[in-house]
Order: sequence, then structure tokens, then C-alpha cells
Amino acid sequence: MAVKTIKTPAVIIGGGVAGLAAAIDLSRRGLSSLVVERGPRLGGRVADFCCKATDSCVRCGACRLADLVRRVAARPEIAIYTSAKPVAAEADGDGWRLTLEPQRNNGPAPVVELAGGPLPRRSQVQAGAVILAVGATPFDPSAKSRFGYRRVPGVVSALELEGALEHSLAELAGGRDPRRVAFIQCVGSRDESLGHLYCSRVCCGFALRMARVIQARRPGTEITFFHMDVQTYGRAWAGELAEMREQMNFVRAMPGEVTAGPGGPQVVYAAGGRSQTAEFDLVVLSQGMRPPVGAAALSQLFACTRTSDGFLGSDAEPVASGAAGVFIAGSARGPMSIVESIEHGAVAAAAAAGHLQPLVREAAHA
Amino acid sequence: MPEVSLIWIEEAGLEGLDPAKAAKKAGVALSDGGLVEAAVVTTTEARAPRSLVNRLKGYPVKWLDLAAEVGGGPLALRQARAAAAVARAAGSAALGTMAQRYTRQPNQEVLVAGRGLAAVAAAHQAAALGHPVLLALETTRARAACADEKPAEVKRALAGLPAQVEVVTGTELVELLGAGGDFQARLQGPRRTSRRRFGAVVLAPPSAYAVPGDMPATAEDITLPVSRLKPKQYQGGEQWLQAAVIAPLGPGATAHGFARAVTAALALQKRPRVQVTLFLGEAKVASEGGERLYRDARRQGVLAMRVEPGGLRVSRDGRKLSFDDPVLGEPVDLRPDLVVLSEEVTGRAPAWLDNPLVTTAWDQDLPDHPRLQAGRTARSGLYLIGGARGAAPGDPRRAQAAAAAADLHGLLSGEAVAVPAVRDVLCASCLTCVRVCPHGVVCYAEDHIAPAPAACLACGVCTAECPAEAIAPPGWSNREMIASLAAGLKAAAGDKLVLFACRNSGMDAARALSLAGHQWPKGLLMVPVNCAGRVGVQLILRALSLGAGGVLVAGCHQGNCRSLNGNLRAKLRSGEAADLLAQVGGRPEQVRFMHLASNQPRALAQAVAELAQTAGEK
Amino acid sequence: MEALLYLGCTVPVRNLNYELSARKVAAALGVKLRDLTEAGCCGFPLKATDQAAALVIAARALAQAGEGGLTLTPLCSACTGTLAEAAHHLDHDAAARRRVNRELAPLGLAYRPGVRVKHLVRFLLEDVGEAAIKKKLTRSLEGFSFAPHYGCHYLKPSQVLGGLDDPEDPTSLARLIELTGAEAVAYDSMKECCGGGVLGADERLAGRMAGTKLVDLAAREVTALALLCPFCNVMYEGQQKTIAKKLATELKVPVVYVTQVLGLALGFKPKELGFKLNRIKPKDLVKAFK
Amino acid sequence: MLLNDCDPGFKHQVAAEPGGQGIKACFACAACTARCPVAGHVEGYDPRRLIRLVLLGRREEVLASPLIWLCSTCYSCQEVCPQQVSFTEVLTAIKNIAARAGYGPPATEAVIDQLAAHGRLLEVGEFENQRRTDLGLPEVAEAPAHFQKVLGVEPAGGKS
Repeated sequence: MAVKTIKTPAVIIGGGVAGLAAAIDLSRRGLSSLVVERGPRLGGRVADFCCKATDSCVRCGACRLADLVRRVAARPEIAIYTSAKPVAAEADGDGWRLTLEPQRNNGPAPVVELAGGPLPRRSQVQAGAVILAVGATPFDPSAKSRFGYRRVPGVVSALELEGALEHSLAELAGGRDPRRVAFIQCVGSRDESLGHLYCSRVCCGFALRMARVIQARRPGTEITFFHMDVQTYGRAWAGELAEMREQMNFVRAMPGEVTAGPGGPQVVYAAGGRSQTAEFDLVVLSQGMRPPVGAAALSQLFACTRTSDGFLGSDAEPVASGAAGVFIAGSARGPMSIVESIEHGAVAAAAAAGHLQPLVREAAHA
Repeated sequence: MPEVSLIWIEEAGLEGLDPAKAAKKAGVALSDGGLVEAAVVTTTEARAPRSLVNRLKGYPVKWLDLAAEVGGGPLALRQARAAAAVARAAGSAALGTMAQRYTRQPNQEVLVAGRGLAAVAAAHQAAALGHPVLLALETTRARAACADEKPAEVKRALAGLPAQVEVVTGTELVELLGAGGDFQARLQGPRRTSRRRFGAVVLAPPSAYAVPGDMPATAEDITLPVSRLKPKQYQGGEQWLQAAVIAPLGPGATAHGFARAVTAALALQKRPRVQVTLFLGEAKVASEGGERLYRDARRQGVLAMRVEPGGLRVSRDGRKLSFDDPVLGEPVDLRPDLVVLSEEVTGRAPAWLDNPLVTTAWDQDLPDHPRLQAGRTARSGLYLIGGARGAAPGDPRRAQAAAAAADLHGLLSGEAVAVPAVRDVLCASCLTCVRVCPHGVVCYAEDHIAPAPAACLACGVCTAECPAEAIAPPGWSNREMIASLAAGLKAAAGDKLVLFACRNSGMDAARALSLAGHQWPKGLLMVPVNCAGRVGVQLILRALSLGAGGVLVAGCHQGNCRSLNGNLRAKLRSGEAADLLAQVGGRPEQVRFMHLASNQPRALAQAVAELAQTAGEK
Repeated sequence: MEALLYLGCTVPVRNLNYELSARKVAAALGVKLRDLTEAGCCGFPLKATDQAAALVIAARALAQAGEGGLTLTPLCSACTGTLAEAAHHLDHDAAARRRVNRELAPLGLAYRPGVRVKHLVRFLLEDVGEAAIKKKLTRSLEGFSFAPHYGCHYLKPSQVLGGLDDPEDPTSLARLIELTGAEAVAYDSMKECCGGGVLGADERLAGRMAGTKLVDLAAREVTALALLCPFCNVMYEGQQKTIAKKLATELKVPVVYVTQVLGLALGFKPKELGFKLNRIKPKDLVKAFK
Repeated sequence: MLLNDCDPGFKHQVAAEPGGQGIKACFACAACTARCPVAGHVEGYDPRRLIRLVLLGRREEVLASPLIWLCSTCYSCQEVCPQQVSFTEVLTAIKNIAARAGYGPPATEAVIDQLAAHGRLLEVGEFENQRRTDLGLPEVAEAPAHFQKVLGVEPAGGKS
């Protein structure tokens, strides 16, 4: 059976916010694209994020996904294959020839109407440019076993808390009503022992926003924020942080361990030059970002470089990959926020359009 | 379809004809010339009264030499010819000129004003997208960089600019009127002032490094800002040279400012017998490579010392720094031989940008607005990038420039919806629309209200706030909305409810619910709006009078509104409607407002269910 | 299967029950233990004051061991740690290796990279394997419970000793204990250090440190504390009375070696495993298998 | 305390000692202190504080401190350190410097004497070997000569 070949100016690997933003930006520039998403739905990790607004918007950007999806769906020049993954790639003239393979997915079904759908069969794609927007991978906190993840009841990851924020926290806290909640920052970040010599940038804001939601829903909930340095950025944070310092307990210490106590998980940390133990109902581990799980395979597939932190791309340039015609968008390039990923997607698209320009001209002449 | 008016000007050749009959037959309304959604005028532009020509300027008008069309012959024949000509002209006014009328062709030219890498990059990107660009550099030397950039880099970037970028130097943007698609700029050149029109404007004002105001005041002779530090000049002798590098300490400290301080500390520490103590509030390592740099500095021997805000004190002579070491819990003194103060990138938006009379384009909280990224300001088509936006030198500025260029390209290539139509006959020139337009689109020029051609987001705030029903984006007039409300409510079964939902939040949430198979109350009518700010008191009350038992307005969260404060206006107007309802003996809880985000479908479902219950209670 | 037994200083003099049971268990599990005669000190006691000398001393033992190509299996965790660290250091640092070999030359010895050091218990777990051990067991210790004490240098520093177990959540001893049918007790102070390292510098401090675990276990019904290091034994068994006195409390926590537990399950009599030499004996256990 | 009076070279000296390399990387997160079993028992014993004293250059205070000899070498601090400071080894480096500077604990001499005399910390004489033989254990031989050579000392009396 002949393998179908799809021809497109640009193929975007990854249908998260960065990939979608790149597709929209390309189409604004008059360039069609094919978005290839491994999972069953668009949106990547952001699709699981809820709104953290309390009395006002906290600028997390998660709500932006809806308009990206809406705009992608409205543009016929953007084609989408979900449940698809590149398994082979070779440079082909100025462009790339990719082989896509269908992926079996058991995850949640797509909840947005889309142009396109699951990749039906193994297919070939001929593209002038490739944008890798595969996102970062969250650090698995069980690799830092001293924090008791999956071992001590009531210890959860920040992403698990995110998933439960709209529902019941009691389930996370093993049935207890969580009135005492601790956040431990930098789990997997700023950690040379793991080779993670970078700050994941978004976790402080993420944790503090969730802490605020918890306090807004259950006034009087005690929040303890174990941190080394608060990494929020943006002008609005300065004032908000001052407010939060009044309402929450900021402890500047990296805890030593989390153990199971009679009334909930206990955090062992240093204060006043000695070890202290504090008991909580819920301990949230703010896991950092790791390079995408497939970074090694992708960098091999597309002959692209990795940053010194192991993400895709190069330290020297924002979206270049070291391979002609291959560009990196979003947190596959390094830790970044949702809003930053959207912007980064546009920048990658600009670079890809620059690469495509001579090709487009040639095609017009031919 | 726009409403087309027939403006009948009596002149030779039309004697005896009945304007009303002609209008009726052609299916248009006869007008005295005030109603200008679209018009057919029975005479040529040259023959028409000047006042009428002026009034109709910029609107879809079919000038018709009716006398010529009608010709001679029996009155009945002339009357029939007149009706047919008017009908034809009306069709072309309504359809043929509609595109021009409702979405006037935006000017494609782009002005980039400012200096430095961000400016050059924005010009380059906009040109790459096919726009003619005027790059107005405010300095006389083209390659002059911002104070935090290298001139050589700017020179390189300038050399790479494509041909469709016209570069002028020594030229400053001193006044800007209009909005996206049609800006009128006044440019002050070295010799003369010129006016030009542009479709979009990118501002990249100069940026520089400045020492934050909360730095301790050490003696002048031992104190330097990072930008003036030459590490090679320092080394210790028998005694160690003690240097204090002070990173930004306050809550506004940025990762870039921190990285700069650490870079200076590292360079100094590498000098022989120099000991650097680096004071910091929070180690802001969130910049790329920031953590590595910080580690390298410590490994080199830099002593990193966290101090609480205000915790770094200076002796009266400015030569002794005192602080409490949080680790030892002891007071520590340092008599530095050198104090290096870190700096943050600063850049100011031009003062005129902050002028509320021009527009609410800018205030300092906007850079964080989740819907005003890519350099956008509140004023559509106007972009502010670079240091004034907090972007650090180098790639962040290029990235911002690229994002802004992509955004303006989208705007000018017609992604935005059409401009609002103004019914001059109703307009009292109260300027409410000019004042409330969140995007600076509605301008007042040449004695009439003149919306810009590309920048309108059809948020409808002007329509909701206009006391005279004189302005509306096409499709969003009260008349049209009420008509669709009436039709929708008529078709609705059971307890009738109306949900006015912003497309950026409520509608997305509703759509997610619908796709997930959510069972809405049978009588629910969803009315999408581009912004909750479109929903004024009148619409709410009309919905109730048309039979709705409850009205819910779902707008974005505070600080998330694409139209800045359309959501807050909607909240205010919902409250007013509820109050009015109470005054006439109704139940105020029939009118509700909620803040919502696109990813909060559950909250919407709950609010609608509660509204249904309220409506059902009667 | 063969291994090179490293006795160190303390075991062959003070912990004969440990040595006896270890040799019996190894033999029963088919491990032929060869003795590294003339081995002596591993260098640990000198590390604090003279690392360079400590390294040479460790290298001496390693060099002796290296000749046979067998895994060096100490019974003492401190010896394990010191020797493994030294081997790790010398394997990765050619300059240090040259320095050390200059010192060893007059002894007719030289360190060559690649000497493997494993605590004997780890050797049993990894080289013999849990399945093989299980097959050889003839008796069930069901009804008895042991509190495993891993100590420090059996697993840490993980940079050198990693791969066997997670020092933050160790399970290897518990698994070994459970092979015998006995219960491995999970208890709060499981990861506490015995304090043996500071016994020489501050006896009171060492006692307080060991006391934490002893008090914790005294409150539980465990057959015995099961350990695998003579240093830990000094603290938990040797010092138990003194500690109890200092803490003004009653303590009677029986202490056994993991090899003794294993020995019982392999069918040996308590006497053969040196239980006579246990100062605080798990009487029920001894009685049950008499 | 005046920082100018401290010795900035001290941290470099510690870092140059085997095991001391990591000290300067410390960013004072306090995970080590949280896990130190000695810190809980001894007032003032705080790994993070000891590191800070070295970094500040309070040389004499560190070397003369009785605290540096209280480490139980459990390696807990080293295990939890995100910056690979390896405090147990850093402290070994500090102790070595202190010992060379004459601050060593008195027990050192005795240890060296014992090793020089027997090649082991505990003497294995006839009595011990008899006991071993009775239990069916092989005899153990002493090899002090090796240790004398390595340590560069003569046996201090006793039998050899």
C-alpha cells in the first residue's frame, strides 16, 4: 500500500499552547501548517489547568488556551492530527521528510471540535520547516524520595493539587479536611545533585496562586511556603507577594524530609540552627520542569542541539535548533510560563517563516 | 445588512417624482441625510451640498446621477426608472460598498519609533511580513543603541534591514492620533515636522540601566554602578580588597538585574586577593543560565549574603555596611573598599502615551495583562516593546519585536472585525464613545466621530454606553441584538433565561460544557458577545421584558478583560438593572453578573442552574 | 561462589557472634569465604585527622584484595564505607593513585583500579540473590519481628554505595528479614544514626543519639533490633545499660545481627550462631530454636 | 564582627583539601541542618552555620571549635544537599586542617600508636586467638610492620 504523503510548509510537533500559537502565527503570515499532537486532544498540559482567579485574575494565562483552540479550529489552513508521533525524519533539500505513526491513547477524549482528528495510518509528511513544541516534562517527585511522595499519605505533587483544586482536596489529604497545607518549592529544580542547574521559573507563581485559591475557598487554612528564593516575576507580583506574606507563613528553608506523622505528613526542616518538625494535612511538592522525555530521541531524529540544561535548542539563540529548518517553541526550549510559551510560539513561527520565505518564493515562480 | 437610506436632493430633472414612492419601491428608508449607515444620494458628489458631502465622508454612499438615469418621458415611466435606479444603487450601497464602509481598508504602513535593537528588530520583522516600514530613530546616529546595548550589534542589525524599511534619524514621534489601521502621526525631524498616516505603530523607547532607588547610600568615592565597573582595575595587596556588590534588594528585583550583579561579582572575585560579598534580597535565578551563573560565582568564592528589605544599613560616613547574617543570627559589619550597585533595566513609555485624553493606552500594570502580550497596549495597533516593557537586552527584545510584528500583521490583514457605524443623526457628539472605547478606536476627528478601520474588536462598550444609540459595530446594534433576543426567546421553551456570555470566557466555558454533553435548562438562550461590556442596562431590561425570567452576564475576571474594563462596566450595569428591577417591584436576583474564565465551565453550569431556580420560583 | 572476607579490627575481637553467624550463613548459601589475612585496620579511625594516611591504609587492604580478583566483603559498615570510598576515589583520581602507590611500593603492593567492595550482607542480597536465599531456608521465623537497622555506611554516601537501596527509604534488610517469615517492623526512628561515630569525642552525645532509637523500640513489641555493623552494636547493645541509666529509663531491647536471623532460618541452632555472646538476648527466639 | 578581620583565604584552603571542594557552592538552603542527627542534640552544632563560618573566613573559631569533632559521619547532610557540598567530607577536610594546625583531638596519638603497634585498633593476642579457636574461628594475624611504614612511625613499646 502506498504511503500517503502530506505536503505542508510547516509541521508542528506538539499541540500545546506553544505549538498552537506557532500555527496561528504561521497562518497569519499566509503559511499553512500541520499540527501533530501525540495525545488525543489539543492543549498539552495547560488543558488540565484550572482558573486560579480569586478576587481578580492572577495572570496565569491558562484561559488563553480556549482562544488558541478556537482560532486554530477557525483556520482551514491549519491541519491537525492528534494521536500521532514522528518516528522518522530526514533532511530533504531545504525541508524535512517525516514519518508519522498513529499512537494509541487511553487518555481523555478530545473536548473541542477540531479540524482534523486522529492520524488514521502511518503517513509521510513533506515539510519546509519543523517546529518542535513538545513541552517540558514535570519532574517526578519520587526521584527525591526523602519528600515521601507516593510513600507518605498526604504528600502530593503540585500538578496533582492542580487536578484536585476544582474538586475536593480532602481526597488528596487522605480524607482529612486540609486546614494545614505546606508547599515545598524547588523539588527537582536548582539541584546540582540531579544535574538540574536551573530554576524552573514558574513553580513559585504556580504554588502561590494555588495557595491563594485554597485560602479563598477555605478562609483560615494555614499555608506554609517552604522556599529558598521566591521567583515570581512581573510588576504585579511585588504587591501581591507583600499581601501573601501577611496571610501565609513563608519559611526560607529547604526541608530535609517528609515523614508520616500521626495526624498527617510531617515536614522536617531547619529553623534557628536546628531541626524542627511541623505537621500538616497536606504537603505539596512543587515539582520543577525537566527536558521533554523524548528530548534525546527528538534531538537525534532532527539532528538538533540541546541546551546546557538538556532542553531542545541552543543556549545562544531563542528558537534555533542547530538544524536547518528546525525550530523550537515553548517549554521544550526551557522552563517558561504559559503566556511566555504563547509568545515563544510566535517567535518560532517568525523564524520558521523566515526559513520558508525563499521556498515560498520559488514555489510562486514555478 | 446595513440599513440603507435614500437621501433625496431636489434638482433639475427630478421634477414631479415622488421620493417616498421611490424609496418604498426600492426597499429603502427615506432620510433627510442624517441617517448614515449606508446611503443612496440622488445627486453626484460634485453637485451635492458641501455640508452633506462632509457629513457623509468616510461612509458607504452611492452617489447617483438620478436625473440622468430617469431621463425624460411619461411620469409613470420616469417614476419606475427612478425606483429601479434607487434599488440598484441601494444594493450596491449595501453590498458593494459595505466592505469599504464597514471595514475600511487599513493602512498597511508601519511606523517603528525609538532606538536600539528592539526597534530595528521590529522594523525587520514587520517588513518581512510585507509591510512598508518607516523606522524613525530618535538619535542622529543610526546605530545609536540603548544604553544597555552594544552599538556594534545595532549596526549589524541595521545593515541587515530589507529594502522596504525606510530609515530616518533624528526623528521623534511627538503626537499620535487615531488607532490601528489609521494612525495619524506627527514626526519631529531635525529640520521639519511632518504628518504621516500608518496602520500600526511600534514604540521602542530608549532603555537604560538605572540603580534602583532603594539602594544603600554608601560614600561616593567608593561607590559605582555595575555599568561603570571595570573589574580589571581592582586587586588586593597585602590586605584583601573588600568589595560589596549589591543586587537589587526590593520586591521589584528582576532576574536580569540579579544576573547582572552576579556577573559583576564573579568578575571582581576573579581578581587577585579580592573578596566580594554579594548582597541580595532573593536570589532571582529565573533567567536563563541564572542558576549556573550564581553557582559559578559562589564557587569562585563570592560570599552570597541575603538581607531582609531594609536590612542593609550604612554608617553615617557611608563607609560601613551593617547587616544581620541570617545564618549566624549575628550582626556583621563590612568596611568595603568598593561598593558596586546593581542596576535594573528601565525605560519609560513616552509621556503622551499616558495621557487619558488621548487614550487609556498605557499604565504600568498593563505589561502583566494576560491578553496584552506581544507588546500590545490597550490601544489596538499601538505596540510598546523593549526596555520600557521590562525586556532585558538581547534576545528577549528581539523576541518581543517578532511577537509584536506578528500581532500587528494579523491586525492589519483583517483579523479584527469591522469598525463601528455611527448614526450621525442620533449622535450628540457627547464623546462618551471616545471616552469609553478601551482600544482607542473611536476617535473624534474633523467634527465627527470616526472609528479607525482595523483596530475595533467589536467589544460593543461604545454601544452599551452611548446614551443615544448612535454607535454600534456592525451586527451589534441594540436593534439587531433585540431582534435576535426576541426571536430566540420566542423559540425558547419553559422558563426563559438569557445568558450573555463573553466570547473570551463565558462562551468558551459554555462550549466546553455543551461538548461534554451538559444538559442546559430548556429555556436558556445563549447570547455571545465579544465583551460583556456590550451588555448595558437596556439589553438586560429588554431581555426581561421579552419574557426572560432571569439574565446572567458572564464576563472575564478582573484584570483579564481583553477590553480592559468591559467586564467591570457589565458588572456595574447589571447592578443598575437589578436596582431598577427592584424599584418597579421585580426581583433583583433575576439579574446576575459573574466573573468567569474559559476554563471554569463548572462555575458557569452552577450559576446557570441557580439562575434557573430563581426564575422558576417566580 | 567466592568472596574475600574482611574482618577489620572490631569484629574478630568483640563481635564473634557476628563473625560466626556470617561464616555459617555464607557457607550454607554456597559462598566460600576466603580470609584476607593480615588485613588489619581499614583506615577509618585516621580519616578525621589524616585523610592521606587513611587512604594509603585503605589502599593497602584494597591492593591485597585486588590480587585475587574477588569481591572484598567486610562485615563492618564503617570498613565497607571507607574501603569503597577509597576504591572509588583511587579509581577516579589517577594522581591520588600514583601518590598512594608510591607509598605502597615498599610493601610490595600496588593498587590497581577495579577492586569491588561490598558489605557481606549486600553481597548475599546481590550476588547470591533473594530467590536463591529463599530456596535454602529451612525454617520459618513466623511470629517473630525484627526492627531493621541499616546504619549509615551500609548505604551512604550513595554516590559510592548507591545502587542497592534508597538510603531515604531502605528496604533491603526488611526484605531479607521477611524472607525468613519474620516480620520486618517499620518504625519512626529507623533511619536514625547510632552515634557510634562520636563515641570517642562525646560519649553523652553518642548515648543520646543511640537512645532515640532504643526508646522508640522499647515502646514496641519487637523480638530484636537487627543490625549489620559492629559499631552500631557497640552503641545499641554495648552501651544500652549506660544509656538507660543516663536517660533514667528502663531499656531492654534485644539486639541481634541480621546474619543470626538468617542463620536461624537456615536451620542453625542458636548456639552455632553465637547467641550465647549476645548480651541482650531475644530469649523467646533462642528458646524457640533450641 | 567585622568581615574585614576575617580570612577570605580560609574557604579556598578548605576547598583545596581533599573532600573540601564543594564548600563554596553552599547556598544556605538548610536541608543539611534539618537532617543532621547531631544538630538536634548539641546546641550550636549546625552544618549550615559551620559552612558559613568557613565562608566568612572565621578561621581560628572554626579550627578551635570542639564542634567540628562531633560529626557522626552519617552522611545524611551529604545525601540531601542539592549543591553537592558533601559536608561530611568538607568537615573531614576541616578536621584534617585543624589536626595539622595542632587542634586535633588528643585521641589521635593513641590511635596511631595502636596501629603502629598492632596494625589494628584492637589488639589480637594469644588470648583473643584462643577464644576464636575455641569457637571454631580461624586465628587472626597482626601485621603492624606495614602500618609502621605507612604511618612513618616506630612502634611505641608494646609487643610487635
